[in-house]
Formats: sequence, C-alpha cells, structure tokens
Amino acid sequence: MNIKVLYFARLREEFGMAEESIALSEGTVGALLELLRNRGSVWAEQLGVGRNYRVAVNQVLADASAPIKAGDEIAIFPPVTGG
Amino acid sequence: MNIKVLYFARLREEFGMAEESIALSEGTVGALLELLRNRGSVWAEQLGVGRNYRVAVNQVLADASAPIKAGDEIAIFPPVTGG
Amino acid sequence: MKITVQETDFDAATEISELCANNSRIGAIASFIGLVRDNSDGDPVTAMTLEHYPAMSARVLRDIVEQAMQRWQIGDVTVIHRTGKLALCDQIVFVAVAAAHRHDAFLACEFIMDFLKTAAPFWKKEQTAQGERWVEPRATDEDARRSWLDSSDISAR
Amino acid sequence: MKITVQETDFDAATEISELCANNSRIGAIASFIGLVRDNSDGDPVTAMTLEHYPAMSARVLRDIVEQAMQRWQIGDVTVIHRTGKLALCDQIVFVAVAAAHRHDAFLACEFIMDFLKTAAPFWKKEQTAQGERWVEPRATDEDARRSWLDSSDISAR
Repeated sequence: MNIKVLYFARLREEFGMAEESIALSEGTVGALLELLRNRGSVWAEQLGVGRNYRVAVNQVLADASAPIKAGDEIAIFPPVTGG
Repeated sequence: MNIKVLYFARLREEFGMAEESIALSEGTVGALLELLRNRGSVWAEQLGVGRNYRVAVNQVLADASAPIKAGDEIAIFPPVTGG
Repeated sequence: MKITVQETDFDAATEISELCANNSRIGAIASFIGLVRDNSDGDPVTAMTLEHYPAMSARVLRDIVEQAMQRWQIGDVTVIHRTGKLALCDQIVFVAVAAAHRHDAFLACEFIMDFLKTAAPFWKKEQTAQGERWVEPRATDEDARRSWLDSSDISAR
Repeated sequence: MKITVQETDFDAATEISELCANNSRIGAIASFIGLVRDNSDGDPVTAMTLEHYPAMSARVLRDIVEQAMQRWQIGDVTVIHRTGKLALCDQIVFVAVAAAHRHDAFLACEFIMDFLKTAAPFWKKEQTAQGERWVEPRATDEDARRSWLDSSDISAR
C-alpha cells in the first residue's frame, strides 16, 4: 500500500525533503520507521533509539504500534517549539 | 486641632456630604469615629459596631488606634468594589 | 510602570505595544480587561458609575504593582482604571504585565487584579431599570486576595 | 471560537473587542501575547522563522480550546498563531479568553498556552549573527503542561 510521509523542521532539513510517497508492506508506524532507518546514514541517525521525535497519523499523534492504512498521511517531526 | 474628613460612595450619600472640616480634641481614629457616632441618626447607624467600613489616614488604611494630627486627611468609605 | 486613573477609554493594543517597546527581553505579555457586565443577580444592569478616592487610588495601585515586582521576575506593568459613567460592555480596568517568561506574567497579572479588587478605593454604582444600587463586595474576591497570602511558594499559588 | 494560523500580524484590541461583542455576560478577558524575544542563551537573536504542519496545527489548537471549555466556565476564546518570517519584538501568538469571572479566564488562558507550547505542531528557527538554529524544546514547558494533569481541583492548579 502507498502512504504519504511528511517531514517537518529540523528533520525536513536533515532528510532533504518535505514529503514523499512510500510503498509499505506492513501497516504500522513501527514498520514505517524501521523501513526509514534501514536507509542508513542520516535516516538511521535521526530516527534511532533514544532520538526525540514525534509521529502523527492523519494529524493525530501516534506511537509505534499505531496502525497505518493505504492513503494515510504520516508526519514525522521534532518536538514542537511554537508559542 | 482641625482635620479634614472625606466620605465616599454609599457613606457620602448617607451622610449627605463629601467632605467636612472637624475640630477634634483627642487625636485618634477611634476618637473621631466616636465624635461622628455621637451625632446620632444615620451617623450612629452607619458607623456603628459591626458595620463594614474602612478608614484611611492620609491615604493609608488605618485602624481605630491610629493617631491623627492637625492637618491630616481622614477618609471613611465602604469596602471597595472596583476592578 | 504606568498607573493611570482616567475617565476616558483606552486601547489595549496601544498599551501593550508601548509596554514592550524597546525591550527585546520581553517574550510574554499577560493582560486582563474587566468589562461592565450584566451580572444579573437581580435586575439587568444598564450602566454603571465608578467613584474613586483620587488622592489614594493611584497610590494604592502603585503599591500593588511594586509588590508584584518584588514577588515575580517581571518587566514593565501598565494599570489603567476608568472612573465616571460607563455603559454595558465598556472597559473598566486594564492590567498588562510584561515578562521574559509567561508564568511570571500570568501570576503577576492575576495578583494585581486580585489586590486591586480588594484594596484600591474604587466603588461601583449600578444603574438598573429599578434604579441605582451600590455594588456589594464579593466574598470570593476577598478569598482570592487571601490565597496569595497563604502560598508559601513564591512563584506559585 | 476563533482559531487562526496566519502569516499576517494581528491587532489585540480588535480581537478582544470582537471576542466580547454582543455578550453582556462577559466581565473578564484574560489574554496572552507571545513575542519574538532575544532570549540570548547564546548569540543574540535577530529574527525568526516559524514553520508549522498546516493540516494539523489549527486542529490541535481547537482540541486544546475544547479541553479548556470543558474544564472552566468560559465563554468565547480566540487563538491566533503566526507563521513565516518574524522580526525581533514581533507578535507570535495571541490567546484571549472571555468569561464571567476572572479566575476562570486566567486559568483557561494559561492552560491553552501551556498546551499550545507542548502539543501544537509549530517549530521556531532563530536567526543570529552566527547563522540559523532550530529552537530546542524547554523542559519547563513540559513541566507546565504536566502541572495541569496533576491538579486534582478542577478550578485551580
């Protein structure tokens, strides 16, 4: 299935992209993160264990066990600093 | 000695005056209040025991024991309700 | 510090921008506006007259602001209290506190309002269809003032 | 309820007067303005860029305001958050809460700011003479958010 993945702020800059479409076989946030980490280099580094980032599925914060279905919009971003 | 006495809000209306000059023999807030209560009627009623009012000597809140000297400005008023 | 007692209305945005002008350390401004409310415990209020003790009112407001400045890390403060005739929904009082951090600004602003309500010599007279009446002090205002005296932590309530 | 995420500046006085228009039960408006501050833990800040997640930011703000409305007796609420390029001392965020009584207005306003700071998807990048840097989240903001979860009394902290 295909999903849309968005990156914001520092992660957008580190990854050098704001958005991509990804074909995912297993439908969880954890599986997506594993796929991204397996790209190595900056992906493995920024999404590694102990790194502080957030994931939203369809604009709602989610953890690694959260399910993903076709067409979902997943966003990965650093802790927020607005206000 | 002569002092100036000011009345505000409900007390100003009850007493029918905003300000008067009073010749006081003993120089305390308590003595002034006693003098005013001795006028009877609305004065005795409004300044009687258990009535809720405030006294300021030269713009600073004071209790019955506070000294009064010639030329002082004494104000008597109900609890405040601004803001 | 700007402390004003005036009959004329005020513009909150102007006051706020003057408060933070020329101070780039200010990151937070907490403010409060009190309005003439139809509090309807009784007859609907149509207007209000605010009386004060001119020689004392600004002086008490200044004392309150100075207490807040000793208690919290705050920058400049503006307090405006109107007097005279006011209509329903008119602005009565404005308090704005500038600070580096927002919690100090919020606490100082509420502290100033709670003491203003219970210590500054202003009196409200409400106009209703049934005539005029002096507003009675509210016990909850006195409770609010006391809550600041009880708090052992200098920064919290 | 008015929730806006916009690049343009706002006028606090206009927002406040719209907030209380046509509601004579409103006696108190607590508001907060956050400004671009030279926080100088490091190089002086000269400007700032605010990025957000457009599909999510207004939605999170609305959730936060709805929580506040369930928790306190408040009337209308306005939240404005700016994005894009901002200069030193520019307004970043505005929160205003109208209520019959001031304590509810103060608490709800600070609650909204504390959750906005820790849950709404906005990110600040500061410009300094030494270049750009993403702002790091502050532990004290997370502590502020947590303090609302711990409070057993629904009306106080």
